[in-house]
Amino acid sequence: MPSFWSDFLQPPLSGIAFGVTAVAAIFGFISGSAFFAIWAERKVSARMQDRLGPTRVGPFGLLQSLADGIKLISKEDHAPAGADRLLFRLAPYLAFCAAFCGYIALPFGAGLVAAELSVGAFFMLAVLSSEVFGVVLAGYASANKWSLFGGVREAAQVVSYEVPRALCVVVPVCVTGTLNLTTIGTQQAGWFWGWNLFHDPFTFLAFFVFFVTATASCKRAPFDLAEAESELVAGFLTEYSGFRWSIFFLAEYGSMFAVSGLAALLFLGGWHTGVLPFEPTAEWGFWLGNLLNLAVFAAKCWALVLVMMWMRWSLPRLRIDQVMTTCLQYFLPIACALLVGVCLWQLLAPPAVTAATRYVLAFGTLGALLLLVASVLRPPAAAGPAGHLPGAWAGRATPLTAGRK
Amino acid sequence: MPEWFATTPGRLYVVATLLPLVGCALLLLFAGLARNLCRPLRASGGRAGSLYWLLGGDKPLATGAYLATALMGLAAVLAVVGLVMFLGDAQRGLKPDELAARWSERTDWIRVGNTDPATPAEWDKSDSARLVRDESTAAPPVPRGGRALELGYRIDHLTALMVAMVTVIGTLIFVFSLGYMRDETKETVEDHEVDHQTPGTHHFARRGRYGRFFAYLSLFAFSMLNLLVADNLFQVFVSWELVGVCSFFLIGFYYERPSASRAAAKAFIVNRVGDAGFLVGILVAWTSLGTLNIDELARRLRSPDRDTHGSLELAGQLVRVNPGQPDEKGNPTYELPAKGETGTHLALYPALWEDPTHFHGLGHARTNDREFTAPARQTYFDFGAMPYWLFVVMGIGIFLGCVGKSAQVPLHTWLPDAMEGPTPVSALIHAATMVAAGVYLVGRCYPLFAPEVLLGVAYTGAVTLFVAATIALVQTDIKRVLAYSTCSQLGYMMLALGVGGWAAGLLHLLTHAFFKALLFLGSGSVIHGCHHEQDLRKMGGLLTKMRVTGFTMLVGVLAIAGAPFFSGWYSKDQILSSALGYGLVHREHMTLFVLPLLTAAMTGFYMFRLWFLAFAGAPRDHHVHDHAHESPAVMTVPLVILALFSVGVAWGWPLWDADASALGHLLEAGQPAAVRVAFGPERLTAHDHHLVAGVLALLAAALGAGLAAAMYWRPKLDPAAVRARAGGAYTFLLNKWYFDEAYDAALVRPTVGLAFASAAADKRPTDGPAPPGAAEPPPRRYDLGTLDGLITTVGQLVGAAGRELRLVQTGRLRGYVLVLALTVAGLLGMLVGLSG
Amino acid sequence: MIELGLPPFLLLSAFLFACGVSCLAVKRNAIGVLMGVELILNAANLNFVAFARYNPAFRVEGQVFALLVVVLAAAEAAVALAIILNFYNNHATVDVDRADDLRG
Amino acid sequence: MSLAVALFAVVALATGASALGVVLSRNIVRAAVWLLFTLIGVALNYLLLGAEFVGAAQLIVYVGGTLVLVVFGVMLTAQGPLRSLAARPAEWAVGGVRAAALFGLLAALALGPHAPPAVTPPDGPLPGVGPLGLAFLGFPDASPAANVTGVPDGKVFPRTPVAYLLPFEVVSVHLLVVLIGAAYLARAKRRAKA
Repeated sequence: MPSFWSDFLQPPLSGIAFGVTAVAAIFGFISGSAFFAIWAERKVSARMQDRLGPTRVGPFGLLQSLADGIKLISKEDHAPAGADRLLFRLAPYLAFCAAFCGYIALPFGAGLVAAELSVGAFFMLAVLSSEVFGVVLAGYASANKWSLFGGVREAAQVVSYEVPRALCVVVPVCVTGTLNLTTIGTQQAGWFWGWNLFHDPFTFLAFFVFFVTATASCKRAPFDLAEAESELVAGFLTEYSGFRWSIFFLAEYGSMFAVSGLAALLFLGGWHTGVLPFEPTAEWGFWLGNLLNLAVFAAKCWALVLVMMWMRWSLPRLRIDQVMTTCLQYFLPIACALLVGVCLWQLLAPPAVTAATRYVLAFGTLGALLLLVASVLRPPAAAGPAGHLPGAWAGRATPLTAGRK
Repeated sequence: MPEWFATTPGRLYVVATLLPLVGCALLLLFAGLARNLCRPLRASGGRAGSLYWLLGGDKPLATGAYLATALMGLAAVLAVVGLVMFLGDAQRGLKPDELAARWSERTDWIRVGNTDPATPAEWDKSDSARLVRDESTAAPPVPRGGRALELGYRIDHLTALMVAMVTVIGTLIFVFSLGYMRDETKETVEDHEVDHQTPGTHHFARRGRYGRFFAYLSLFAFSMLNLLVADNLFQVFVSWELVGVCSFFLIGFYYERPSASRAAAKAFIVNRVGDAGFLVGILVAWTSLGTLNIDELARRLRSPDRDTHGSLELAGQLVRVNPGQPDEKGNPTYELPAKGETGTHLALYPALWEDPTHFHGLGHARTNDREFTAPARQTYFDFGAMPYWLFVVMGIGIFLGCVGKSAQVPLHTWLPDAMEGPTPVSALIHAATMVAAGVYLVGRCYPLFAPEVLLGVAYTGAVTLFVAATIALVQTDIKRVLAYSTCSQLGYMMLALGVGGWAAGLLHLLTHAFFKALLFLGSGSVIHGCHHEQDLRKMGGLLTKMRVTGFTMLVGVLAIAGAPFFSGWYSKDQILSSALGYGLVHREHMTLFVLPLLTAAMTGFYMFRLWFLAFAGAPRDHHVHDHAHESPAVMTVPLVILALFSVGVAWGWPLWDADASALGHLLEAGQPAAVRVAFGPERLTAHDHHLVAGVLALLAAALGAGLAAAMYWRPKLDPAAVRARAGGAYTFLLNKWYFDEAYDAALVRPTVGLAFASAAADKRPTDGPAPPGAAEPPPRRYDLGTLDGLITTVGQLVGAAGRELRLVQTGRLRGYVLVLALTVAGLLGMLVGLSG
Repeated sequence: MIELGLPPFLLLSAFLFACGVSCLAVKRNAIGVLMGVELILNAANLNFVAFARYNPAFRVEGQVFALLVVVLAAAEAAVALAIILNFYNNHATVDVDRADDLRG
Repeated sequence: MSLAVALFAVVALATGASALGVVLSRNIVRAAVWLLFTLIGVALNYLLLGAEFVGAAQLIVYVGGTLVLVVFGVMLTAQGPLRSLAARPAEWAVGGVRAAALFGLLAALALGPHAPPAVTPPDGPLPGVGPLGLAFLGFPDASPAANVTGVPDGKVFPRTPVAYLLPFEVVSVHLLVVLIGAAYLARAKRRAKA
């Protein structure tokens, strides 16, 4: 892409133009994703709770986010009386900046990256972890006990979860031998059993650990202790409303997509479909190939984000001590073990074993997925005789008074 | 692995050396450490508890002892294999460099100084040249700079034979101990000796110490082997001290007995006296010669062997010079002594130097194709000289160590007391290891001894052999007789070494090892059979009950007395002929022949006295005699094997020529050049008068043996009457020439007295009573004026300084930062100022 | 990358250093002092990296040093905060001027 | 003025200003925020210098770790009146003068005749994580840029390989010990109080 601009402009200006383009594209991606993700979240939660969710604004309520946005922007922007006004205003932008900067090193396709850093994965971890600052400052500046609690909890949680998350990133890095995200993505071109996920049992497990810890560092449920509304009103968000509140949300969704993208890159073959045994840009040219790449990559991000939503509406929130225990007593040793394991695997495993493991893992996962899809698609009537279970799963409405005679 | 050994078979010896250490470590680890760690499991019962029982439970571990014995046996096998291979190599006529490449290695421990190999090493200018061999190719040595403490081994004839001897005898002693120490496998052992010695103790009992015994024994064997294979004095010293500490452990094995612990401490302390001298010798060598490697020390002190082509009469000699005035540059200059003079300094030579232009010997030298003129001056200029008195001090120091270890007069007093240890330990100490170490070291460091020192060695040996033999005449404890005989025989060896009979002395070391081990193990068997009765006066007539022990001991007695065709005959004959040769050349030292001749008679007497008292005649104590029984096979088989060795180990052809001993020839092949050069005339005379010495010795021994027979076997002479006639002399000998009493009076009493006097001075009454209300009386004026006052003043000064200085510590962080910043600013300002 | 030369970075580092020292001097809050220390360490680190950039002999060494300093700074901060918390628990303040129990 | 110089100017100005903010702000939390900006600015400087790995490490360790710790400390110890422990004006004066003097000296050193020799750096970024890791293991920097000995006075620096593994391990163990010690220190007193 820089070369694209240099066709038109002289060196300093082309660089500036590239920067502007990249910023615009990333911003567009974040806000667009957040726009639809908010809608999707409401829809998903509604369906899981046997509701319909937004339906009124636009087809399927698709424009609901737009309406929310307009409402939020038009709200009065106010800060509490005892607040540290400067920090109170600064906090949401800090959080958003961190989420935003994570995208700088995130390639959406082969060469489709704002800045190709040799330490891309490391950089993303570093930048995303500084999102916590916005939250802590928000909690502090709100001059509100609940906010402060939320902020401090968030800080403790994120600082702790950063460690297993980083260790899980190192696991595929051990396999690929580079921190350059573009290289990592390109390495996984080809069939899906070449993805890092299926490289060996350790990367396979590392993916799940990474995903959970990443969810936790995005303060998503069931790890959303920072805004636990049943305990802390709304945590660090208590005093926020209107535009600044929406910025926080933008940051949250931004980081969700960022970690999903990172997971997709590190484990799930990046922008590769897994069924085309070549690099699309090499075969179809930069633009067409990258269009496909972008679509595939976005789809993978979306899939992971949807799983996050699924988790959020399925699982109850943990207590803060449980959150910390999960991290420090379980994830941290597991991640260490995975790291050691993958090193030993790289050093010691004979080629036949690695190949066999790879195929077994890949096709096993594929089979499991197919089974899952099949079981979802099976007509619900087959699940059991109707009328025995209350609610939607029974297939038809049962009057709650039926048992009362 | 085979290549690893094939290129350098000397590594066999490393393995053989380490095997006993492995045995010791295994014993410590499993019998001690692992079991102690598992001990808490014992109470728990169940599966975990069985781990403890698996390791042997509460019983002393016997398996480890078998393991240690097996490892020792393996070491013996390796040593014999190594010996055969080495002799094969030596027979093939390899050049010294090739032989060294295959049979010695070195590696750095610490290296200091300029270690750049590119710089040629001129060691007297703070660097030392040294040899490193390339590991893989066995290439010729490359000099390296710097001074180094090294680890290394070096196998020559002497070492190979000694290692084989030590491991073989060691193995036999291990096997013997398996039977002798059987009591120690019990969970509780009652030690009646403790009850005897400590009033108020009844039925003292302790855990058996089987494993501990074998751990010590293995460590002992390792130390001794390491001492033998070491190629430098540092390693020798380390093993030396290890041997010392092992002897301490083993002599004090029954440490609950006060006598045993006292004997152990005595052995240790007396040896320290000698070791202090040894350390002085080592330090002198290190500071003035720049290396501790024995070969290199020899090369630096003596003109190199290689030069024999140029000037035969100078090779291997000490070359003494007179340092002259400094030249115009301030360097010391040297001049050769005039003909017939000796000079005051010893010229030092470069370590092995392949460049022939660097060194060409002294004065004029002629080879086949060229003539060299007086380059020796240059040699001194380059490599310096060492004051001759320092060289003598070094020799005396090293020999002092040997005096202590080999129990020579006046440091011999520990050896008889060392009999407090279990008998196999006595055998080990007396035959194979500890006392052999001293003689071995004298043989090994032979080129480091000045002629004056060698004369001292000879006289020390002569005095020792005589004194010890006289004491042995009257002892009644079976082990003490043997102990003094050991002393005496060691004196023979020292004497031989001192008078230039290098091969003779070391041959006697080897043969003596076998028959003395035999005698000690035999006495152990006797003691074992007689329920720990050691008094000869209570024995008698044991031959009927203990036939194997009796006859094998007879072989030992014959061998030590010097009966023809027994091994002892060959070596003693050679020693006496060496002494005679020396005495004939230097008439003023004829004593050196007379004393051993007298002692040969005494040897015959006291050894046969021992045997007759124990085995012949009628039983004197029926209580003992009734209990006596032959020992089990595990004890008698080693006796038989040792007896075979004692007879035939020194045989050669023709059998009746004592000079023809095969073992002796092997040793002579490994003889240092210094012997040949320094004792040329003496050796020749000895050879000529060989027969005279042999006949005289034989007659003397026969006389002694006959006297013993007359007194104790066929009683023609009443021992009591003889005793009464001797009177004062008998008491004198019974009290061992009052050596212990003399030491007591000269050293122990004054020290203790001084201590008491000091204590008394310190505990003088106070100046006055405590003032009312105060807990303590006021300090004495005397104290305040002397040491107490000085110390108090120092303390008060420091306190006062602290009181003043503590004001600086304000606790104000910013104050500190201020000072810090000012300092930094000052430093930066200096930089700016300097640069600007 | 950019061809600025060494002096601008050295100047920036000197400025950070001066700020750090003045922070040490004027802050009474122990945590403020800690921040001053962090500033000083960063100034040093900036120098290291700048030298790594502008002197080929230190391309690796400068970065290695910087990394070690970063890690040690983290350790130092952890310990310092623990001490500060302890101090706070005992004295109910973080005023360094009150931390003079050991004054002479 | 090239883009790079402009970038440096912006970043350096922001860094310097934030550092000044750390010194001048009375509120300790604000000081922490300024420190955050300073640290990020320094990290950006590293990126500008081509040391990407060090920059990222600075971000993750300082910004993600140390600073959060600092803020933690602030929150755990801050109380209303103590939030701004003001120094006396005299102290401000002394500190300011001292800092100015130090800055002057350092600047004089950096720019003066004793300044380090100016060397034209080779192109391309500094050795990244791979060469750094190899350097830790004692392999020298193998890139062609490392062979440039462009010191003007002709002095060639010895390129002996030095392994940094030991320091690295020492630092790792140090860090571990320190963290355990810090945890112990921080919790021991609470127990004693309770």
